Amino acid sequence: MAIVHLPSGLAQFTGGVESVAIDAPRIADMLAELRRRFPQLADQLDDIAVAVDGDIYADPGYQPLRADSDVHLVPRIAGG
Amino acid sequence: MIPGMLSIRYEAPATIADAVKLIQADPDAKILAGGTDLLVQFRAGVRTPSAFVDVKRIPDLVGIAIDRDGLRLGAAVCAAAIAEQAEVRRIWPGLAEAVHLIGSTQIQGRGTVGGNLCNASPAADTTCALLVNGAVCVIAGPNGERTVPVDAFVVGPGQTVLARGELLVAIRVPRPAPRTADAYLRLIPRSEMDIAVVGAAASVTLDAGGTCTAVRVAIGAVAPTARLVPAAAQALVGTKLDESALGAAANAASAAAKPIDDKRGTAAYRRQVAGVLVRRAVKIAAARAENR
Amino acid sequence: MKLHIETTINGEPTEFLCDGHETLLSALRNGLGLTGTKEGCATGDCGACSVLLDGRLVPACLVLAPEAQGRSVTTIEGLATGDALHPIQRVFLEDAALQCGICTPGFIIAAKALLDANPNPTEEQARFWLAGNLCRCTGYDKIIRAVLDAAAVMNEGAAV
Amino acid sequence: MSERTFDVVGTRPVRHDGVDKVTGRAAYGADANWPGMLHGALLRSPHAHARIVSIDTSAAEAMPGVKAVLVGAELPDTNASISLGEAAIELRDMSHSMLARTKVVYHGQAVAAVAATTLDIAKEAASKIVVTYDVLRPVLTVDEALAPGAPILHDDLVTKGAAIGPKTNTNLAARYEFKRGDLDAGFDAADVVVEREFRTPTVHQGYIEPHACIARCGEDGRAVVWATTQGPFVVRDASAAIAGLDPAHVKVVPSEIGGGFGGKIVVYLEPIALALSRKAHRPVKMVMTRDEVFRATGPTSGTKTHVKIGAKRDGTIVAAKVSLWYEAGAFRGSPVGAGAMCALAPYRIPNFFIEAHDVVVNKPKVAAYRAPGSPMAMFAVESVVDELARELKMDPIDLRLKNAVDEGDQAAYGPKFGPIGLKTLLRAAKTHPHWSAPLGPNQGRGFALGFWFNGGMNSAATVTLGADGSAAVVTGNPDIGGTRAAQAMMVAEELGIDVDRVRPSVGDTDTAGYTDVTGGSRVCFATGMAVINAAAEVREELKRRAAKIWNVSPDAVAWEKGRVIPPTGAKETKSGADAQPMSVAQVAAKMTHTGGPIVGRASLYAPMAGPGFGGHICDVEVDPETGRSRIVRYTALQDVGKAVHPSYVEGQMQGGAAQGIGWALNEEYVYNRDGVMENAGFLDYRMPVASDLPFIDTVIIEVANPLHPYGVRGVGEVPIVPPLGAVANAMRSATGVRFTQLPMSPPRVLEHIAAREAVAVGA
Repeated sequence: MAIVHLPSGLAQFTGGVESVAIDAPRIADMLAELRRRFPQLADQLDDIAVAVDGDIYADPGYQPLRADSDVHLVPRIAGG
Repeated sequence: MIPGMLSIRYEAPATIADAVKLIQADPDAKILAGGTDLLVQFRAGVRTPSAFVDVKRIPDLVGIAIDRDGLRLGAAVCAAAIAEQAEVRRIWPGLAEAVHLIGSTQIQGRGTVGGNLCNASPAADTTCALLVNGAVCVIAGPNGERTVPVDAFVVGPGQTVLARGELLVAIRVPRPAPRTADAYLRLIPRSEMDIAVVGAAASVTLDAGGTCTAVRVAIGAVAPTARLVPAAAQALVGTKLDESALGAAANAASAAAKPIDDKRGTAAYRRQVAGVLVRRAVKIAAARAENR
Repeated sequence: MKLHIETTINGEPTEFLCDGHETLLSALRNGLGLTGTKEGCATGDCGACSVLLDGRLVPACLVLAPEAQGRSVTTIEGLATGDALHPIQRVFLEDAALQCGICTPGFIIAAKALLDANPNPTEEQARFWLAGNLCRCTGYDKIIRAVLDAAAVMNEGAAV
Repeated sequence: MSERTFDVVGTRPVRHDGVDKVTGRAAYGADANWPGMLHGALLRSPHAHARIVSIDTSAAEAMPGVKAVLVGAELPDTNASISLGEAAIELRDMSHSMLARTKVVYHGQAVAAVAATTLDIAKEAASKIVVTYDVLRPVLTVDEALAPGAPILHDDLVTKGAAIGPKTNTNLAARYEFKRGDLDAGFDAADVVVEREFRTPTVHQGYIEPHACIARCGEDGRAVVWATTQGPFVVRDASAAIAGLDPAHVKVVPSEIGGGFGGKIVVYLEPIALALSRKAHRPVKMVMTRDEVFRATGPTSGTKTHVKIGAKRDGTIVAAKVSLWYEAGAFRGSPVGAGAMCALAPYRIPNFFIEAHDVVVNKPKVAAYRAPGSPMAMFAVESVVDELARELKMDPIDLRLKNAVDEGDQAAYGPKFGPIGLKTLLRAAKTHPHWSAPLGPNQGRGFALGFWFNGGMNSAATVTLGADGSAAVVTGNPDIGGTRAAQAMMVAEELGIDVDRVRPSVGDTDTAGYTDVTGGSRVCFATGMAVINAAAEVREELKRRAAKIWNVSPDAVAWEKGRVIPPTGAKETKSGADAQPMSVAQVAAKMTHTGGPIVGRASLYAPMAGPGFGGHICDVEVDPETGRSRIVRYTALQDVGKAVHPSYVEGQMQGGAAQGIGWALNEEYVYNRDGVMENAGFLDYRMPVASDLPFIDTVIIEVANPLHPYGVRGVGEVPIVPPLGAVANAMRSATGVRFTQLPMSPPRVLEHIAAREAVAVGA
């Protein structure tokens, strides 16, 4: 299962949970599962970027996750 | 012409008399020399004249002449044209430095000493150098010509003694006495392009033994107008310009400074640096005088 | 009331109509379609509108259009001759002395004025002469190198 | 891939758009004029914070020559947001910032627009519009904005993220946290702790070309927009939404662009020009003055940062606490999140806590500016690391080497690093002659690091072969600094043809595939990959065409340096002689008889490009009597992955360094108490001029990025990050003063030198 790490600031929306193991084939499935498990977190996920095994996706979508993927939710970044 | 549409006349008189007629008839007409201040103020909506009176077609205003008495600068001669004169650089190096510091190369191609004086900015680079050289303004008007020393010409920020119908036609700079030389320094944050935060000029006369027999010191951008600092001069006359004398002159300059806080610098900073620059300018002028 | 101005631009006798308060920059860009001269600030602080007026470097934004009456104006459009770029233009390309290019015409005109007045400028002389031309892309490094290289190229040409 | 040898990549050809730019022929935003064109002008707010009571436009409408007047109430209100690829644009905020509705929240915010037959008439008319304001007190700093009882900019603002305390009736737009390990235990274990608070001013991108556009909207709602922009597709989508048009009916044609640095990603004029054109049924041209650019377009955040770092005697950093407060300007969305992620990126730190605050103030909404958010955070961290080195009596580069991250380390912002050039860079800096060169009197030397992520995202490219074997490549990225040349080089590299026979061009939003903005240092990386893939597709098609000519299987055809090679035994159809290798031109000449035009297309979404690190060495000389400082020597080192056109890579490094030096020494927005900017012009904003700088030496380090076929990383943004710290650290060594507030302008420097001497005398 992919390990999903949340920014510590979002722990208040997950009852203190800072990382969760999620079995999801794609980023979108993983986010959907997060929304399901932590409804309060939903709004915070609208403008977030997702790092999968080191590659940061500013527009997370249907990119595949590996069973052992290391996933980090991070703020979006605007480049100049 | 479309109603409501902005329209400003452009006049290019060929003689001083015609220019005087124009500005006497219409007080809202503005003399256009280099335009580096006037056109910027116009664009910013600070001034909307009824007419631009371009005086650069008047031969008297665009001439540079050096004779036995000294230098005659037409009021509309651009800075670059002055700086190109080797004789000016040799005889009045400080004045040449000040002229050369007016803005960028491009601005040098437009900006004039006359305009610099008439715009009457406290920070005008040339004013300090003209003050220490005892320069005199030649003014033409309805009642003919009159002359006013530079230190009486500027009466306040943006204000001069020019009356309705009068214009500045030339600046006369007397030849320096033997073993006399000038210098001008200014402080700007960058190396170019800025308005002086502090300016300082000095003209120093030495005797054969290196004692200072006469000196003029002026500071700019630290008071409503650039001004001479007699107290600084007194601290230097009769000395060999040793450190204590220079220190006293610097303190006198700082004391004479009545600066304000603004976007370009704090009052405290200006007061302190005025002294520093006066000390340095006097040293440079003295070294030049020593070689004359 | 429009003024009728007769002048010479890039060697060509030229006529145009303008308002009394119109700038030479506006007349060149809008009236005559010579848009190589750029407007970056309209206050004489960026050099993008540099032109030569009777051979003297000036900011076209601080020259009134009617002042051009009977005078001669050189703009960036007037530098290349026939098929040949001016050496300064050529060296700017070879030295990659431009990035976005908006300041480039002003720099090239200002550099021409420099090399006309001083064929062998030092780095310091070049930097101070060009201090009125702002560039935000290059850090000036390749521009200054190009101006010094152009001086060398032009002196060679002159020597031959 | 790092072993790959190149024929074209790494050379320095003359850029394809060069001649147009040195002859003045290239058309920038303000250089176009359309038949029947009107001129637009804006009326801007004289107040930084006020309610709009009423707007009376009758006098303006009555003026001869006025064809249209527009106020905010006429624009639709949308709550949509469009993805910028990188950060979402809140269209409602953008629309209100562009043309105020019921409230003005910064000085210079537009409140009404006019289109007239001449610019003079438009300006005159705008000045005749009467607006009644109910003036409110402005807040201009994060401290003022977060103070109890501070005036609130937006009644409907709700704090996002990890807020502490109330989330409404506040100017705190967002708060983020990152932590790892046990902070207190970390600091307990530290032998040396350094703690400082820093401030940086609001600064502007300072591009020389003001914003400009022409918009034409027909009676049927179909529109064309000509604009100087980093993102034509952003202009299309944002303009259509804000002006209330169907994006399907809007085409955006990008002009040449005169600098942007992030500031031309945001849309300011185009929707207004569109709305005016729709009313007047004529094209409307709008060009900003420099004054408007400073007052009403995106600067970057003024900031307050607090940094505390602890280390062992041997230099091992064991704990760090970083608190960031960034001004967003008048609407939410400062780059504080990125600042938080960059702050500690170069270092391996077991215990840290980072908190980031996004705060609205009565200043123009910030826009992206080159590595948005990173320079301010890293200025603070790199200053503290420099102090740490002094406390530990360690060489500052050695201290950084000891703690530098490497491949496989987990970044402070989360993911693990792939191959990165940080340690290579630090070693190169340590051995660079500059680092050990002697210093003169009143001179000091400083070093600092910079980090940026580098963007990826959406890119598309088309490569079309001509019957003469030349190629045209089209992408949707406006060329802000030589990217067309780089793209042509990539096509030449892939097809083995002369780079002079490749024609690179920037398409409009109808002719180019959807492409994200020219920004985030992504063009050479992401769009470059699309170009390489499209050219590779052409190459494969050439092999298929040759196979037809030789009547062999495509798999049997080989490719070698721009030539198709026949398999042994293949014969010429006509002569029956052994088939000979054919050049691209020879195959292209037969396209009509082998299946028609040869076109390669590629599109992709790339994840972020792989981190970029830079390190700068700076020497300053300070006049102790006036506080004036001068940069006397400067060296910029950077891991760029692979330099496609080294001249333009060096140019990015030098230009970024110069912008950072300006930020460090003189640039700042000077506001009065009423929130009015007092230095809105190049004369007093004081960007570096040619005589302020020395030649800027560059050291290009190439640690290949595995995410790109050539190993390219982003280049453009990293180099603006190190200078703030490098200059401050050099000033520290020259004066003995640790400057914690930018800019280090002469008055501030002299004041601190005097204060330090006073202490010294007292001691």
